[in-house]
Amino acid sequence: MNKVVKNAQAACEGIESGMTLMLGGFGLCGIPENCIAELVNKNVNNLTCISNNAGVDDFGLGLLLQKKQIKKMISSYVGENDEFERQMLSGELEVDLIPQGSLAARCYAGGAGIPAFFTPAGYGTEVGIGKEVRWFDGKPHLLEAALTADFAIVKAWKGDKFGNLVFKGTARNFNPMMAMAGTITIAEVEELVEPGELDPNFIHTPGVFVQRIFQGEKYEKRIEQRTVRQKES
Amino acid sequence: MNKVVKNAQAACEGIESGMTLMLGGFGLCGIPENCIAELVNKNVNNLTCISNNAGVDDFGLGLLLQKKQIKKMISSYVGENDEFERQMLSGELEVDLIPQGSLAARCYAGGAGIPAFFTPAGYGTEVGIGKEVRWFDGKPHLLEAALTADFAIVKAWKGDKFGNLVFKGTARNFNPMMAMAGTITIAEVEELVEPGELDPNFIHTPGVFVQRIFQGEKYEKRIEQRTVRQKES
Amino acid sequence: MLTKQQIAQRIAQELESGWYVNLGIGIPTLIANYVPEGIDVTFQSENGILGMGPFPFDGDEDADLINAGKQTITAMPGACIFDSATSFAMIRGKHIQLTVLGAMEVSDQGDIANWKIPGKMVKGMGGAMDLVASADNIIVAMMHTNKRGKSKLLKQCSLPLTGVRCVKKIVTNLAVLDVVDGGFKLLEKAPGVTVEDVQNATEGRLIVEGEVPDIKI
Amino acid sequence: MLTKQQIAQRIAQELESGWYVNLGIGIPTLIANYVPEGIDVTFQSENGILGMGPFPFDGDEDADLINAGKQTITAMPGACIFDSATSFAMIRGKHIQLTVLGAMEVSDQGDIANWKIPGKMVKGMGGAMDLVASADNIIVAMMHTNKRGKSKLLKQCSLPLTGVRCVKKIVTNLAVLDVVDGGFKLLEKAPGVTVEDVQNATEGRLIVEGEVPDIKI
Repeated sequence: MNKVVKNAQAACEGIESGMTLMLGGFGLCGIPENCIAELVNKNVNNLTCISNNAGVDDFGLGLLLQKKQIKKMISSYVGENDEFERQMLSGELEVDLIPQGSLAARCYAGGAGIPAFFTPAGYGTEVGIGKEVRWFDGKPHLLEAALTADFAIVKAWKGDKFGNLVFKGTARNFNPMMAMAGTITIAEVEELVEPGELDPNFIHTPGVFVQRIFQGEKYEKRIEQRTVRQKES
Repeated sequence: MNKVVKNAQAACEGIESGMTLMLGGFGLCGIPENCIAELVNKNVNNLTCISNNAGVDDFGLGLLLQKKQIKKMISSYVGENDEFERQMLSGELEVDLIPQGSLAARCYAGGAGIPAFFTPAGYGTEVGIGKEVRWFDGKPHLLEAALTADFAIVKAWKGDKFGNLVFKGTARNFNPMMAMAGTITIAEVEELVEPGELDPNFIHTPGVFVQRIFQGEKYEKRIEQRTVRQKES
Repeated sequence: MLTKQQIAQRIAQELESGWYVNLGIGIPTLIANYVPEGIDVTFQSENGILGMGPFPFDGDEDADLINAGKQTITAMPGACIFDSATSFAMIRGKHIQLTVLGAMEVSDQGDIANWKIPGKMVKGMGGAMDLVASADNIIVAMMHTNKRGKSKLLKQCSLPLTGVRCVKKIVTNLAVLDVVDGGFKLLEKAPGVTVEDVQNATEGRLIVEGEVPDIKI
Repeated sequence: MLTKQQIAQRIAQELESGWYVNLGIGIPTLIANYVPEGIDVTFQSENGILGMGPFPFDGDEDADLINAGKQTITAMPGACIFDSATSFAMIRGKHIQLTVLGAMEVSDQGDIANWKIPGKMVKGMGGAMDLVASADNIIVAMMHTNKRGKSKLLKQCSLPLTGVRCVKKIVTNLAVLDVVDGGFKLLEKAPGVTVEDVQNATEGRLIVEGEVPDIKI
């Protein structure tokens, strides 16, 4: 089942204005750089983007924000992006901020056919407004609904032609569960390999969740906070 | 954080009659052979056992059934065990049969702090009796509750002293989610290694879920259905 | 009348390239032997593998590599192993395009019973309830009648249900039928079998429209 | 008065061997530098790592290995990487023994606010809501008053809440306090600080019983 497409342009075919997209990554770590560039290129707008963060002003989803392609963001933390904050506070941008664990679990649920589940996160806060509350084991919980997307766009380290994916380090983050929750899931990888080259015992995302895959190019992999210590001599 | 104990006997310390245990494995594949032998030895009884299957008459959980140590089984499929069927039909053994996917998801939920979730499995069947029904997207779903256990007992291929586990092939099955759901989780492994020997990128069960670990011995790894084809010469 | 192998062979004609397929124990398992030339499907086994291959060569069997029927198997290149929660995430999340399973009874509304005979046989539902509740495309492979000659295609199931209104197609030793509004629609009959034979073996409502062609294998 | 480093140092005294610990951004991050000799704890970062080590040596930094504050980090031997769903399964499932985080306000019932100033600042809650809703042991590390000198230990939070009745202990530049029935119980005060100083800087109900010892570092 060969799912290889030529490049980001081919991978993003069918993405239209007004659609809901999920994009993997935590900050700038593990984001689908090639597809984001293609979305800018393609100039689709009115997008609803589900992504833990919104990039920084000049990289990641910040590139789409600069061009006002995003109508609504569903995220947990957006503190690294001034343009985001400006658009949100001015009301240009709709924002649904949700707890990070609920975001992860809601994407997982969307991919796993679980329409809703109870979680303690957010009870008694703005997040709980309008949501069903139920007590379990003496503790209040909110009913949270699954999230799905027209397209999920993820970035992996290696992938094979069947769509099996392997991530590297903390670039894994939201990618695996978003891969599960897309009606169509696009995976861009640093290295595309033949089926059988990845150990079947150590696949992070089974190919069944991926519909299109391609080897991306020119990964910048920008570091947001370069923190180092000096070698003692 | 060294979690190594000497052997199955030390690992099973504190397991008492009347407790609820989860035991990993699918059929006889990936079952904690050493700990099961120790439970027989220890002669604890009135156990509630959560396990996808109940072993066969003379191996796996069948050994506990023979000695009538089990009061109640929570499983999805028990077709391989005559003694089980006899005890169940005669009423000696309480049995809660639940769909395999719901069993897996309920263990996962128990480990993940999700007290309950909706699933379509079992609606309109005996499984749905007494359970809340809610419609999502035009389809009926049952509310299923999380499962937890006093002790979860899992079997892995390799593990390190911090409790990080790696499984081999389809011996993985229920082990990872049961490891999450035990108040105390015991892991028996074929090979115990030093921290750092397992690639951090390819750990199936993070050590945080495991409280005790030991290297088991004399694994029989019995095959239930040996199906082969002949090499053409 | 079709043999079990022929039932499997007929169902194999339904396969489409690109599909992920879950095969139940019994006749469904045989389908893997009859995948038509040029059709590229991937078999999932709910105990945790995608890309299941044929049985291993004698001596190569591995206790740590089995299918849901507990049989030793092999993994194809590009296969992938996962845990039970992930496996049923695939199933429940509709990532598997076809499920084929056996049944004791099917009703003409598409209900299915295959896991329990009260007081007599209790094997459990295994993954069947998850599969039938989630899959959009469910084919039942079974004999048209039971060992005592009684129809297994009923107005209403007498045994405890596995799922309601879920079966889409049935392939038996006598016929191919779709479950449609109003009953079992007869699509094809086995060579040498008459429409009357099918009618006699079917307790539920049978819908016959026009000529009914023979099953071609 | 304690410096931020000293706040971290004091909280580090609360660590117990065998604990898995999640440290928030800011002062909490500093705690990793002050783990007492002989205390064996493992640090979790909610973006997906257990066994977080110190910052990498200059030149060794890896864009694919960061903490929840987006800082480049290293992994200790025996570390383990996982996805966000698994990370919060650990947190929600109470497998993490201690959470330390910063706050803008804490109420004397243990409510906490740290993610939003309506109309002014909206960074988002990140993982904080999951952490405070699930952890049994939550310590807040913060300055006792804000930049305008106003108390951050209040009768009631004025900002949107992150969680209700969840904070167990607070360590500030002025004091160590437990949240108990009835208010903030003063356990220790910073060297050179009087009980009156703490009282003046605390808008919520302060409980003082007997002699209040100095914080020892």
